Amino acid sequence: MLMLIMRHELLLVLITVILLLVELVLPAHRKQKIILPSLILFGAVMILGFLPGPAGTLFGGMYSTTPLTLLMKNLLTIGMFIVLLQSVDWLKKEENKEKISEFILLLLTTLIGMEYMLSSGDFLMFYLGLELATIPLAALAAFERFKEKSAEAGVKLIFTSALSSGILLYGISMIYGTVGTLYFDEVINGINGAPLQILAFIFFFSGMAFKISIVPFHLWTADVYEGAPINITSYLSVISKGAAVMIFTILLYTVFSKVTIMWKDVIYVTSILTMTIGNLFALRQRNLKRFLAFSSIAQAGFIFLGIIGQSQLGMTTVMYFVLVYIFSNLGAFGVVSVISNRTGKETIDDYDGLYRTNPLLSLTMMLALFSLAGIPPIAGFFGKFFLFTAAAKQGLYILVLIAVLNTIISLYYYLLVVKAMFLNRSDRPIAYFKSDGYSRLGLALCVAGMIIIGIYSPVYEFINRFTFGIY
Amino acid sequence: MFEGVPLSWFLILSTVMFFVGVYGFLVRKNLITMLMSIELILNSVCINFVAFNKILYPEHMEGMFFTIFIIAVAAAEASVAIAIIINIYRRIVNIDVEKMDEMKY
Amino acid sequence: MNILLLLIIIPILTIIGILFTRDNKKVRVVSAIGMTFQLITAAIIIIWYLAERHAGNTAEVLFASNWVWYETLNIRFYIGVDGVSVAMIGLTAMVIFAGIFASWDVDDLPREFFTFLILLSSGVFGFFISLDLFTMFLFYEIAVIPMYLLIGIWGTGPRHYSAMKLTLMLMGGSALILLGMLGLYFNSNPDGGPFTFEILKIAKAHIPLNTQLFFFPFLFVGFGVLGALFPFHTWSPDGHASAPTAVSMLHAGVLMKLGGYGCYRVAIFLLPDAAHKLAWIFLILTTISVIYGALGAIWQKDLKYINAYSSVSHCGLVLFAILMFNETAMNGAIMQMISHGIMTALFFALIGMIYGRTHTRYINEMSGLMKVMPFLAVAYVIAGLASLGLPGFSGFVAEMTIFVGAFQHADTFHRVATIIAASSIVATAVYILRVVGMMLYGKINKEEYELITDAKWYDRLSVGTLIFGITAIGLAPLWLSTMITGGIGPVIEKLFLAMN
Amino acid sequence: MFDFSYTIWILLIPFFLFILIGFWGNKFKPAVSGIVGSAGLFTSWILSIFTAYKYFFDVGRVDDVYQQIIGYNTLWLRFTDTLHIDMGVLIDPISVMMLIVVTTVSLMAHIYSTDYLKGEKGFERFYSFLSLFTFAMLGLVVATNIFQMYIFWELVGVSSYLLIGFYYTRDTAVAASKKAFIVTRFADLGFLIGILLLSYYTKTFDFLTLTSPTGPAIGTPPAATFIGLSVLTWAMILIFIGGAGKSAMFPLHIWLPDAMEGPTPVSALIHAATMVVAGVYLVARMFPIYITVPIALQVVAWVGAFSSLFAAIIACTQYDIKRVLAYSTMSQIGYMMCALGVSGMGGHEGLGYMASMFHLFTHAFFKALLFLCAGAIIHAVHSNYLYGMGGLRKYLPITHITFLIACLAISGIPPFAGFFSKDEILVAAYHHDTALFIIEYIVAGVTAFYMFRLYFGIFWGKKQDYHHTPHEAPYSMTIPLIFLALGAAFAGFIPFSHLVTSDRQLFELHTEWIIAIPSIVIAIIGIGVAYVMYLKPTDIPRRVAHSLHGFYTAAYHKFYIDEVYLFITQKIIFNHISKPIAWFDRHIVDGSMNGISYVTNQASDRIRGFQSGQLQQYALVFVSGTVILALVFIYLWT
Repeated sequence: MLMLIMRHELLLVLITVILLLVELVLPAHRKQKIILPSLILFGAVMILGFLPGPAGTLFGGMYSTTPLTLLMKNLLTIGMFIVLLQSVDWLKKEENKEKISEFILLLLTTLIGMEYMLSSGDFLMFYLGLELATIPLAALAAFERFKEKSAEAGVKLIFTSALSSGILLYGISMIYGTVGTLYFDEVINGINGAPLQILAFIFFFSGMAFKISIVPFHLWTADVYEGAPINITSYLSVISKGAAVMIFTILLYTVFSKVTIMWKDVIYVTSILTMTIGNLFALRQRNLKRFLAFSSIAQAGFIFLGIIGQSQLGMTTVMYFVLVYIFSNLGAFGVVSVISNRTGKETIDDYDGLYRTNPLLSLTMMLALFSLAGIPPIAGFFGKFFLFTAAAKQGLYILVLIAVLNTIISLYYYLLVVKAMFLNRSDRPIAYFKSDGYSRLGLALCVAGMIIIGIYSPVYEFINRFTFGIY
Repeated sequence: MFEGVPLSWFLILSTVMFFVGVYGFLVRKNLITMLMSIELILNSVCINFVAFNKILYPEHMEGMFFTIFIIAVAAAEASVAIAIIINIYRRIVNIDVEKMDEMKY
Repeated sequence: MNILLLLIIIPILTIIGILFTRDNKKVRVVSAIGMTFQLITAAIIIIWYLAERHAGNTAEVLFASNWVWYETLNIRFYIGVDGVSVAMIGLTAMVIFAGIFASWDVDDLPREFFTFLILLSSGVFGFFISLDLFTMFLFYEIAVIPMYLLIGIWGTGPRHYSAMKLTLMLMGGSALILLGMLGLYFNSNPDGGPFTFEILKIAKAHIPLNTQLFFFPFLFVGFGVLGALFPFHTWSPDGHASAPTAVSMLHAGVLMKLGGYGCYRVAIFLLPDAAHKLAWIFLILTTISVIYGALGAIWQKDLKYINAYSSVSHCGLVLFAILMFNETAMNGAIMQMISHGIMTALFFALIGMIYGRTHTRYINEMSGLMKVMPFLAVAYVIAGLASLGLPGFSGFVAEMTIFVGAFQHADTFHRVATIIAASSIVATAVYILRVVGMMLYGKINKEEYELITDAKWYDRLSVGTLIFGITAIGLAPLWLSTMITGGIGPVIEKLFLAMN
Repeated sequence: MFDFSYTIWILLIPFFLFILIGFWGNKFKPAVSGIVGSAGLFTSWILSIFTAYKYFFDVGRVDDVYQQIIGYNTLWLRFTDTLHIDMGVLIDPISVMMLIVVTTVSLMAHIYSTDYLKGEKGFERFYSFLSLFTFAMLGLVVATNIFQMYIFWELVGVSSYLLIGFYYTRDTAVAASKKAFIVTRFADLGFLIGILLLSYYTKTFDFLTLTSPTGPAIGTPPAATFIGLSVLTWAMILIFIGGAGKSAMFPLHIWLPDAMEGPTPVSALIHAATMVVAGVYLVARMFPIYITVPIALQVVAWVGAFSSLFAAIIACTQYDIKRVLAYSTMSQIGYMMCALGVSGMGGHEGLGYMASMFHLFTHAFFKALLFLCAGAIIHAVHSNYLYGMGGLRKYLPITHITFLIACLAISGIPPFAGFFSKDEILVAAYHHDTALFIIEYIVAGVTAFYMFRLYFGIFWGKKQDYHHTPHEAPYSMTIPLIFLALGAAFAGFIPFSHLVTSDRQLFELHTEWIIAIPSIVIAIIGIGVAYVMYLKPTDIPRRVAHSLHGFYTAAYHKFYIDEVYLFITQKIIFNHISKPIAWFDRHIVDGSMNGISYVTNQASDRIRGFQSGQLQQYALVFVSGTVILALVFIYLWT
C-alpha cells in the first residue's frame, strides 16, 4: 500500500474527479446542488487526512512525505475547508450560479498543487506543484468576468507569477548546473556557497518571496487581493501563502542548511523591510481587502523572525504561527466577505457603528484583528511571542526590537478598524442582517481556533512533536 | 552537431535571452508581447537545463525532463494568460498594460 | 484548588453572568455582586496571609502553585503572593468594588461596559498574583487593551484621540518589556539547563553585568511608561481626562501601579547590578516627574488634568523611592502605590460625580458646591487633605516613609534629590487648596447649581469604601508596613549583594 | 512610681468628641454638640489639672529634679530599627504646663462659643473642628518624639485651616485659610527637612535620647559640616523655621493677621494662646540641643526680637481691633523666642528659658482674654473697626473691666501677670546682649501704647450713635472672661522658677528692680501717650501720622510684606514656572509623542508611489530587488 503515502493528494484527486463527473450529469439550473456534496466530500477528506498513516518516499525520491509535511497538509485542508464554507454564500449569487463547480474544482486543483509542492523531493516536483498551485489561482482571481478589477487582478497575478517563476527556474537551473542533480537530499551536499550558487539562491529566493509576498517582491499582492473575489483573496493570503512559507522553511532548513549564514542575512534584511513597508502601507488603506493584504504582508515579515530562528523551535513556531494565522486571517476575511456579499461595502468607513447593528460580526472581527495584532489571550499573541522567542534565541535582539515596534504600528491600524466598528457612530450604519449558516459555521470555527489554540498548549506541543529533527 | 561548442556559449546565449526577456517584459506595453517575453525567459532557462545536462551531467536526463515540463507548463500558463487577456479586452477594448492601474496605492 | 485562582475565576464568572443577564439594569447588580465577592476574597486572602505569617510561615511566597503550561518552552502558570502582592490585591479589589458603584448609572451599552471593566480588573489581579514573567506579561496586556474600548466608547472629550494615544503608548511600553523579558529568559540559566520565565528562579541566576546593562533600560522604561515616568507620562493627562469615571479610577488607581510594581518586581529585582549602575539616570527623571507633576498641576483648570498631573507627581515618587534601594524607601514606595491608588480613585470617583451634577470640570466655573452637595464636598476635602499628605491619612504615612528612607541613603546626591522631591508637598498643598477654595467654598455662582442633589446611596458606598481605606491605613499603618517589609526582604537582600 | 498612662485620655477624649460630633452632630440640635463638646473638654481639663497637681506637687520631683516621665508609649510606624514613630505621652514640666494652658483656654473657648456662635450655620461642625484642634494641640505638647510632634504639628495646621475657613462662603475667609495653610506648610517643609537631617545623623526621633547630655546629638555631635556650619546647626535652624512658621515670626508672619477672619473664639484659642506658641514650645523642647549650637540660638533670638518690634510698630497703625491683637500676639511671641534665644542652660543661666515659658503661660491668659473681650465687643457693635466704636464702657461693664485688666497685664504693670514674666525676659536679655535688651525695652513701651490706644478707643473716646444699643454679652460669654481675667491678674504669682526651668531643677528668683523700675516706667509712658492721644477724640494722631507719614503709611500697609509674597506666588510661581511647565508638557513632551505618529503617517504617504498600479513597475522593482540582493550578498559573502 505504498500509495497510502500519497493519500492526501490521491483523495483530493479522487473527489475532484467525482465532482467533475457529477458536474457533467447535473442539469444547468441545479448547479448549486453541487455545493453540499462537495463540502461533505471535502470534509471527509479533511478528517481522513488526520488518520495516522505511513510516511516515506515514492518515485525514487521525487515525492517524499514526513509526519511534518502530513501535518502541514492537514492544516492546509482545514483552512481550505473554512474558505469553502465562507464562499458558499458568495457562490449562490446570481452571477456565479453557473460557475460554482469551476470554482470548487479550480480551488481543489490548487490545493493538490500545494500538497505536491509540500511533499516534493526534488526541484521538478516542486516546480510542478508550484505552478499547479499558481495558474488556477490566476484564473480564480479573474473569476468575476464582469468586473474589470477582477480581470486586472488576474492579469497582474498571472504575469508577475510567470515572471517570478521564470526567475525561480533560472535559479534552479543554475543550482542544477553547479550541483548536477535536482534531488534535494543530493543537492544538500552540493551546496557550498559559490558565487553562482549565491546568485541561484537569490533567484530562487525571490521566486519564493513572490509567493510569500515579501518586500520588494510583494507589489502584486495588494492589487490582486483587492481585485480578486474575497474568498480567493483569503485563500491567497492564507492557504497559498501558508503553503509557500512551509515549503520554503523546509527547503531552507534542509536543502540550504549548509549555507545558513548566507540566507540568514537575506531573511534578516527582507523581514525588516517587509514588516516596516507592509505596516506603513497598511496604515493608509481604507479598503478592507487592501488593508488586510498589507497586514498579511507585514505578518509574513513576522513569520521570517521564526524562520531565522533556524532550529526546531523556529520550525515549530513558524508552523504554529501559520496555524494561528490561518484562523485569524480567515476570521477577518470571513467577516469582510459576509458583509461585502450582503451589502457590497468594503471600506473601513462603511463599518462605522457596525457593533450597534451587528454585534456578533463585530466581535468576531475584533477578535480576529486582535489576534493578528497579537493581543492576549487570543492565539495571535502566543504565535507572535513564540516567533520573537525563536529570533531572540539567536541573539537577534535588535531584530526583535524592530519587530515589536512594528507590532505597535500594526496595532494602530487594527485599532482603526475596531474604532470604526465600536467607537464611531454612523447615520447610515450597515443594517442588521442574518448571515447564512455556512459562513457562520466558518466564523465559529475561526473563533474557536483563535481562542483555543493559544490557551490550550497541547496544540503547540503536538506540532513540536512533528518538527523534531527537522533542523 | 553541437560537438565542440563550449558550455559558455550556451550560457551566454541563455543569459542574453533571459535579460532580453526581462527587458521586453519591462518595456513592451502590449500584454501579448509581454507574454512572449515571458516565453523568452522560460526558453533561456530551458537552454540552461539542456546545456548543463548535455555537457556537464550527461548520465541522467533530469535537465531534459525538466525542459519538457517547463514547455508544457509554459503552454498552460500562456493559455490562462491569454484567456484573461481576452476577458480584459472584452471589458476595456484595449490590452495596453498601462491601462490596468485601476487599483493603486 | 488555590484560593488565588478565585481572583481570576470570580471575574470570569461575573462576566459570564453579565452576558447571560437579560435586563440591562440587572447587569450592574450582577457585577456588583461579583465584585463584592471579589472584595471578600481579597480580604480573606490578606487575613489568611497575615495569619500564616503570624504562624511563622517564612516561605518567600505563600499560596504558591506552579503548573506547567508550555512544556517545551518551560512556560509555567505559576501563582503566589508575598506581602507586596497581597497588598496590591487588596488595593485592586477595593478600587474595582468602588468603581462598579461609581459607574452605577452608565446607560449606554452597560453590558459591554461592565464586561470590559471586569475583564480589565481580572487582568490586573492576574498580573499581581503571577510569578512567571510570561503570565505576568499576558495579564499585563489583558489589563491594558480593554482600556481602549472603555475610553473610546464611554469617554468624554477627545476620547478617540486619547484612547488611541494611551493604548499605543502603553503597548509601546509593553513592547519594550517583551524584549527585556526575552532577554531575561535566555539568560535565566547561564550554566546550562532549561531556560525559565520564573521570577524566583531568574533571581537566583547570575546574569553578567553587560547583559543586565543592555536589558535594564528596556524593562525599567517599559514599566515606567505605565508608571508615568517623565517624559513618557503624556498619555496620562489626556487619558484620564477622557476616560469615564470608573475607568479613570481603575486606571490611575491600579493600572499605573502595575508600572511601579513591575519596576520593583522585575527590573530592580532581576537586574540589580544594572539597577545600581543606571539608577542615577532614572533618579533624575523621577525627581523631575515629582516636581514637574506638582508644579504642572498648579496651572490646570480641568479637575481631571489637575489630578492626572498630581498622579504623575505621586507615581514619580513611587519610582523615585524604588530607586533608593533601601528597605524603608522601598516599603514607602509600595505604601505610596496603595495610598495613591485609593486616593486617586477616590478623587476620580468624586470628580465623576461632581461632573455628573454640574456638567463641567473647570474649577473656575464652579463655586460654593459645599452648600449644595455637602457629602461630596467633604469627601473631596478629605481626599485633598489625604493627597497633600496630612497625618491620619495614608498619604502621609507613605510619603514620610519614602522621605525618611530615601534620606537614609549614604550618598549626598540621593539626599539632595530627596529634599527636592520633598519640596513637592508644598506645591501639592497649593493646587489642592486652590481647587477646594475655588470649587467648594465661596458662594454659588450659577442658580442651576442650587438644584443639585447630593450623593446617592451608591455614590456614598463607593466613596465611603475608599475613604475608609485611606483612613484605615493612615491611622494604623503598622500592620501594612510590616506586611510589606516581609515582602520586600528578598529584593533588598539581592540589591545589597549587588551593591558589594 | 505613679502610673501616668491615663493621661492618654486627655488627648483621646477630644478625639472621640471630634468623631462623635463630626459624624452625628447634625443629627441633633446644635446646642447638643456644644454642651457635649464642653462637657467632654471639661473632663480632660480636670484630668490635666489633676496631672499637674500629681506631677508638680506629688511624684514629679525626685531629689529636686523634675523627672521626664513617659506616661504612655506605643509603636505607630516603624521605619528602621532605630527610626520609628511612637505615639505617646511625655510628662515633664513644660508639657504639663502646656496641658494646663491648652485645656483651660480651649475649655473657655468652648463655653464662650455656645452663645457666641448660637444660630450660626455649621455650629456642630465648629465644635467638631474645635475638638479636633484640641486633640491635635494636646498631642503636640505631649509628643514623646519629634516625629509625633510633626504629625500633630500638621494636624493643628489643618484644623486651624478648617477653622479659619469656617465662614467658607466669605471669600476673604477662604483666602485667609488658604494663606495660613500654605505659609505654615512651607515652614513645615523646613521642619521636615530638619527632622530628616537630624534623624540621619542621630538615628533617632526620640526626644529623651536627643536631649540627653550623652545622646547622639549632644554627647557625640555629628562632625559633618555644610558651607561652614555644622549639620546640627543647619538642622536646628531648619527646625526653627518650622517653629517660626507656626509662631508667625518674621517673615513667615503674614498669615496671622488674615487668620483673624476666623470666628473670634478660634482666634483666642488657636491664634493667640495655643497653636501660635507651638513654635516657642518646639524650641523649648529642643532647647538642650539649641544650647550646643549657639549660631542657631542667635538666629532664634534675633528673629524673635525683630519680629516683636516689627509687629509692635504695625500694631500701632491698625484699626481692625482683631488685627491689632494679632500683631500684638506676634510681638509677644517674639518676646518669648527672644527670651529663649538669650537663655543659657541650668540654674540662673536658664532664666530666659524659664521666663519664656512663664510669659507663654501668662500670655495665654491675657491674650485669650483680650480676644474674647474683642469678641464680646464685636458681638455687641457688629463691627471690627476702631473708628466704629467708642464710649462702650457704659454698655459693657464686665467686658470693660476684664479688658482693662488684660491691657494692664500685657503692658507689664504690676501686680498683673504680664509684669513678672516680661520682667524676667528683660532681665535675661539684659544679661545676655544689650542690643536685644534695648529692642525689647522699646517694644514694652510700644506695647503699652497700642494696647491702651485700643482700650481708650473702644471704651472711652466719643460715643458713637449705634443703631441699636449695645448690650453686655450673656453669662456663658462673660464667665470665661472673668475666669481668664483672674488668671491674667494673678498668674504672675506662680513661682515658675520652682516649676519650669531649663534643667528641671528649681532655682531662687530675685527681682532685679534695676530692670523692673524702668520697664514699669516706660509702660506708664506708653499708657500716658495713649491717654493723651485717644482718651478724647483729638487730631493729635493725625498730626503724628502726618509728621512721619512715609513711615506711617509703610507701617499701615504692614511694610508691604503681603505684596512681596503676592508677587512671588502669583508672578513667579504661577506665571513663570507653572504656566511654562504646562505649556512645555502640552507642546514639547506631548508634541514629540504626537510627532512620532505624524512622521509615521508622512512616511507612509511618501512611499505610496511604489504601489503605482503599473504592472511593469512592479516587475521592475521585483527584478531590481533580485539583482540588488544578488549583488550585495555576492559581494558580502565572497
